[in-house]
Amino acid sequence: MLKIFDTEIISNAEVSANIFKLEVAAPELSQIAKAGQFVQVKVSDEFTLRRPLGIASAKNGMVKIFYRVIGKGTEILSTKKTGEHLNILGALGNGFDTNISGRILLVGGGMGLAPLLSVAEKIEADVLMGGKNKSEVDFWIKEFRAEVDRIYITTDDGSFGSLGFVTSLLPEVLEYDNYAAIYTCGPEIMMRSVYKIAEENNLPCYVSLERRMACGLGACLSCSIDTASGRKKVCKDGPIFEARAVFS
Amino acid sequence: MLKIFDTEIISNAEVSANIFKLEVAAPELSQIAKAGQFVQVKVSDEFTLRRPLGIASAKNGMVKIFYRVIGKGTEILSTKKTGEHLNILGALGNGFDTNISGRILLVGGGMGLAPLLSVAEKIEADVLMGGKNKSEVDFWIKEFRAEVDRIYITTDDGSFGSLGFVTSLLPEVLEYDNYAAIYTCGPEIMMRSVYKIAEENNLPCYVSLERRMACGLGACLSCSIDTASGRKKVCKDGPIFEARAVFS
Amino acid sequence: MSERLKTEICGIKMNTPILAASGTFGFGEEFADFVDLEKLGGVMVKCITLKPRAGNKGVRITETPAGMLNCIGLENPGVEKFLIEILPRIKNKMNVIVNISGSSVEDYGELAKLLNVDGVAAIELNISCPNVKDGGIIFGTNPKAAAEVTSTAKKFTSKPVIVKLSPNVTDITEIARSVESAGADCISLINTLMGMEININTWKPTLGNITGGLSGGAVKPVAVRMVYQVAQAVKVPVIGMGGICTAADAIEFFLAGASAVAVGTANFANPAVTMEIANDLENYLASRNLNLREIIGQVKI
Amino acid sequence: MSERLKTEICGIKMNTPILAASGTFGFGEEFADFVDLEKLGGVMVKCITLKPRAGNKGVRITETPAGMLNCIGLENPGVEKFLIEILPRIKNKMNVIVNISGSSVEDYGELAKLLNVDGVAAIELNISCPNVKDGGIIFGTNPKAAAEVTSTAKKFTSKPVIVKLSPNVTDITEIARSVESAGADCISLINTLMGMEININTWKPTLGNITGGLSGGAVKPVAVRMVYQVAQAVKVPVIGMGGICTAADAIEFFLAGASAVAVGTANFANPAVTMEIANDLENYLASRNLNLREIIGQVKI
Ligand SMILES: Cc1cc2nc3c(=O)[nH]c(=O)nc-3n(C[C@H](O)[C@H](O)[C@H](O)COP(=O)(O)OP(=O)(O)OC[C@H]3O[C@@H](n4cnc5c(N)ncnc54)[C@H](O)[C@@H]3O)c2cc1C
Ligand SMILES: Cc1cc2nc3c(=O)[nH]c(=O)nc-3n(C[C@H](O)[C@H](O)[C@H](O)COP(=O)(O)OP(=O)(O)OC[C@H]3O[C@@H](n4cnc5c(N)ncnc54)[C@H](O)[C@@H]3O)c2cc1C
Ligand SMILES: Cc1cc2nc3c(=O)[nH]c(=O)nc-3n(C[C@H](O)[C@H](O)[C@H](O)COP(=O)(O)O)c2cc1C
Ligand SMILES: Cc1cc2nc3c(=O)[nH]c(=O)nc-3n(C[C@H](O)[C@H](O)[C@H](O)COP(=O)(O)O)c2cc1C
Ligand code: FES
Ligand code: FES
Repeated sequence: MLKIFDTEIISNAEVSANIFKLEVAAPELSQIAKAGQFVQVKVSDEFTLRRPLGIASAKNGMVKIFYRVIGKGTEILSTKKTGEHLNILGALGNGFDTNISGRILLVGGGMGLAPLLSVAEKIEADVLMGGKNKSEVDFWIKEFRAEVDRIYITTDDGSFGSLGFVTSLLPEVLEYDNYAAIYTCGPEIMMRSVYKIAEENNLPCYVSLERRMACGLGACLSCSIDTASGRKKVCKDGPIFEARAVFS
Repeated sequence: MLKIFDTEIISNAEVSANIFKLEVAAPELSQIAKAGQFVQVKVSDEFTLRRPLGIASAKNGMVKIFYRVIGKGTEILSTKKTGEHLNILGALGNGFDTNISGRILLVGGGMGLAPLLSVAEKIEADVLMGGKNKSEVDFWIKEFRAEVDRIYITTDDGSFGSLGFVTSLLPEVLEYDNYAAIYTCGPEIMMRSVYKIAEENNLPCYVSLERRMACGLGACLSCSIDTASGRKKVCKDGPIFEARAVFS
Repeated sequence: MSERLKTEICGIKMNTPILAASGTFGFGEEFADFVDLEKLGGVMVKCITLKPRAGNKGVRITETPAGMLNCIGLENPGVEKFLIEILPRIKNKMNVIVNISGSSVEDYGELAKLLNVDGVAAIELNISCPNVKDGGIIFGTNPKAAAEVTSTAKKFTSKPVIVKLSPNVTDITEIARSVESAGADCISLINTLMGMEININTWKPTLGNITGGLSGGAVKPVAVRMVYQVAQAVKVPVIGMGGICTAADAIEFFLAGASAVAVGTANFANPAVTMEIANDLENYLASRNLNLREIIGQVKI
Repeated sequence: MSERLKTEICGIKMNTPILAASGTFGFGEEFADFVDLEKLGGVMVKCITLKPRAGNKGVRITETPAGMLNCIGLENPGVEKFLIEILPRIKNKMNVIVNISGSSVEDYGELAKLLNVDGVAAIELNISCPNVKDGGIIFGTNPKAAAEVTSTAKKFTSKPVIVKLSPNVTDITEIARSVESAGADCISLINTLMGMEININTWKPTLGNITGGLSGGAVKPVAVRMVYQVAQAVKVPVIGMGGICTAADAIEFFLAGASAVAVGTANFANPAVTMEIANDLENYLASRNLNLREIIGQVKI
């Protein structure tokens, strides 16, 4: 059952340059949301379209979202204050499989860490995270610390963790444990490389895709993609897909 | 010299049903504004056009405006809070003649009282005011009390002052004093009647007109009217006109 | 369901005169959590073609001032799958109006024939899709071709035939009159205005198809004008659309001469918007003690 | 004044490629408190006709989603008063581009002749005003008539002739090619899209003239598309306009193929907007170490 929720903003603060953490009180949504699902946020009446944002955490009646200010919509969102209300449509999409047995390795780059956090909240997992620099991973570390056992870190500039990309460190990380699967989200080029390494290691790999979206309900076909099993809608059939179905 | 002012809202409160009093800190504007001039308010980025509103008072670094919520623009304006900023273009239009010698009778109906208040602030005047009911004149009485000697009141429903329209009371009021002129603002039908009575009494009569405006600068011709001396722009050549030039 | 809003267009009984516009509402089911589908006058389902189509590559939508551009490009499962898998699932839940498109006059005839089945309330000829070369726009901008498509479709179906017009023309009344003479039972308009956006960082068009169709509030004044012009020019009923977001918008279209309206882009911001429009329209009429037909075409000139 | 923004169109030297669109900027003087008029590429002054005109009666503007409708209707003091009273006052302050309109081909010829005087930088043929029956729109929607008006005007003037196209046509490139062959030195577009609004309380059209011209951000995607199409179709320079509010908007038009742009409706929200656009455009170019001509028509398809 999809719904439009009128939520109250509990906090909306910058956690790194142009990256905001938004917390809203949304008791029902926080109960029904599955890891890896997303919402469509109505930023203001000024806009024709909602903005799709991943659910990074859903517990205790609260929903957390992390977003980067990249355009007009996210900019206006960033000016919203505690106590204001936010109209949210959700929870959308299929979500990650959280009934899998065994430990999962989460591999995320940048804002791609948001949906992975909601997985860590639900099941046993470690995380391998990549970011541009220390400041772009610091707040993620704080968020993941309570939810995972191990955190592996890379930064593009080497200012924290290993210098380089997650894909440089991934093969090594895979040696430390017998992971049941890899869940990944981030730039598509990163996810493709992660998928390749997963294949080499015979590991199931699931990816969270992003496409421009209008309806978020599977109706408008803004977000259609080709998959091994035909045309799919990222908003409804995804955003989580088996990497093999979409990258090969 | 016209300017765009970035003003701070000092207060913005409902003074009667759907009527708001807005005060902004605007030192320079408050100095240059002439009685009867108006401003173009940028209500929000959502709108293509500014909204024209009369200057009701300009002193001590403050500019006061009274507005009725009638559409989307004034509605959003009414949600603005103390401390927020408001982008204002002004001061526009010609304004009333305040160098006239003798006492002026101000005749205003409803929101038409706003520009007349700014006249009362500058020169010797009495006011004859009309409104729908007591609540729609009460706040005007408070505003005018310090600025005029006598206040005559009519209400459409007789809930305060005399029952009826300003034009019913006007002939009587004109007998009480030797007014040098009548300045009037309000519904056009009211102003026409006021003009007729002024003519009968051989009194100069000036009216403040309203037309839909885009530029407010005399450039777009949204607000052109016919006058005895040819086409005029209400925003630039007006909004104050000799009644004879526009009503006969 | 209120009596006040009930209406009938070309024999299709509608509980309200509020429809969902093709391409914005999927096959209706997608909105079931937000909309009482029976309360809609009908769902104009996503455009159906003879063969399945994958649509355009690349970015398919972008937001513009008070509107959006799309270049979905008629992605659809094809008429066969529609008839076998989809129609049986939805036909008892709503008035199904099937929007169809072809690359030749014959295509329209064949589609009309295949869709002349139980559960289809009407067919809507999309001769106005600006997003594919063979999407009918060549028919929609030429009165003769538009008439030919219309009469061919009429020949192969007993269903009401609605012809959907493109606003990208010099004289909309010329096309409207032409399809009316050719037998159109109803005219719907407007489809999208052709537009374009360029990304000033990449210097590439935002949309994969270079241009796309403009819809949403931005186009409303153009749509109202065209509905007004067409309603003056023809006798068949008109279904108006283009930028309708509120009951007030819908009422403009009724006054301009539309017998029913369709809501497209506004469904994206608020998936329940059609229900709100129906309720607010009912209140507008009730407070004036009017029936729907008493406002249709009543603009005072 | 920055070298980077300097340009020349049809021999008119411009300090920046940012012009003010006809009808939105009066005779320039009205904006003198906000704009350095010499920094504009030119001011396309309010449309001038042979005889003075009072324009349309009733309400002349209304705001629409991200835009506005106007039906000013070519109010102007007439060419004589323009030449005697206005031109001498403004001619040394800016590039004066005179927008003209007539009800016959001869009118355009006569106006062109009368305006072939010192102080006029160019004339712009308004064959696209949707707000008066004799406002040229009949010429603007017919390639032959458009060509005739153009060649007639050319015959009577030594000034560059800019032809301003109407977007209310099926194929904008057809008209563009036609006026180019007839000798147009430059093409400007778009004029307004014809639209309408109905007041749902009074049931009357909001505008005194029933319909009006849509402008502002709402029309930008249509304008960019048409500028792109026309720039592909002709060799003469194109002046792009329609919904430009920011330098980013202007850059879209340059990439689409415009050699200069004009700003209209946006002047109402911010009378200093042309200066801000010029400055932001300069920064955009400077940060990429580019000159204006290096972005014109450079959209990557
Ligand atoms: C399923 C999903 C989950 C997402 N989760 C997150 C998240 O958790 N955190 C986060 O920071 N971002 C997330 N994004 C991306 C986010 O939706 C865009 O950054 C945002 O919509 C940009 O809006 P804007 O108005 O600021 O940008 P503008 O560029 O001004 O937006 C213009 C239009 O483009 C669309 N758009 C632009 N970029 C994207 C994009 N990358 N993906 C989808 N639509 C786009 C917008 O929806 C809008 O309609 C997600 C996207 C999807 C599809
Ligand atoms: C010189 C001048 C001074 C004014 N002073 C005052 C004042 O002091 N107090 C006050 O309450 N009102 C005043 N008005 C009227 C005020 O401008 C309108 O009520 C207001 O613009 C309505 O905006 P809206 O968005 O709420 O209404 P909407 O109806 O949503 O506005 C739609 C459009 O119509 C225009 N419009 C609608 N009604 C009017 C109108 N009556 N006059 C001009 N434009 C209109 C608006 O500018 C807008 O573009 C004045 C108008 C003018 C021309
Ligand atoms: C994403 C999208 C897809 C569309 N697909 C179709 C289509 O398949 N067939 C069709 O006739 N119209 C299609 N349209 C046009 C709409 O049905 C409608 O005519 C137009 O969008 C104007 O209405 P609106 O402003 O309410 O959206 C589509 C519009 C959008 C926004
Ligand atoms: C109030 C108004 C008056 C206009 N008058 C004229 C005119 O006299 N002649 C003309 O060629 N175009 C006229 N236009 C059209 C503009 O010059 C311009 O082509 C159009 O508005 C699109 O640009 P914009 O969206 O930046 O306003 C007018 C536009 C407006 C809004
Ligand atoms: S966003 Fe509409 S189908 Fe996916
Ligand atoms: S509002 Fe533009 S001329 Fe008066």
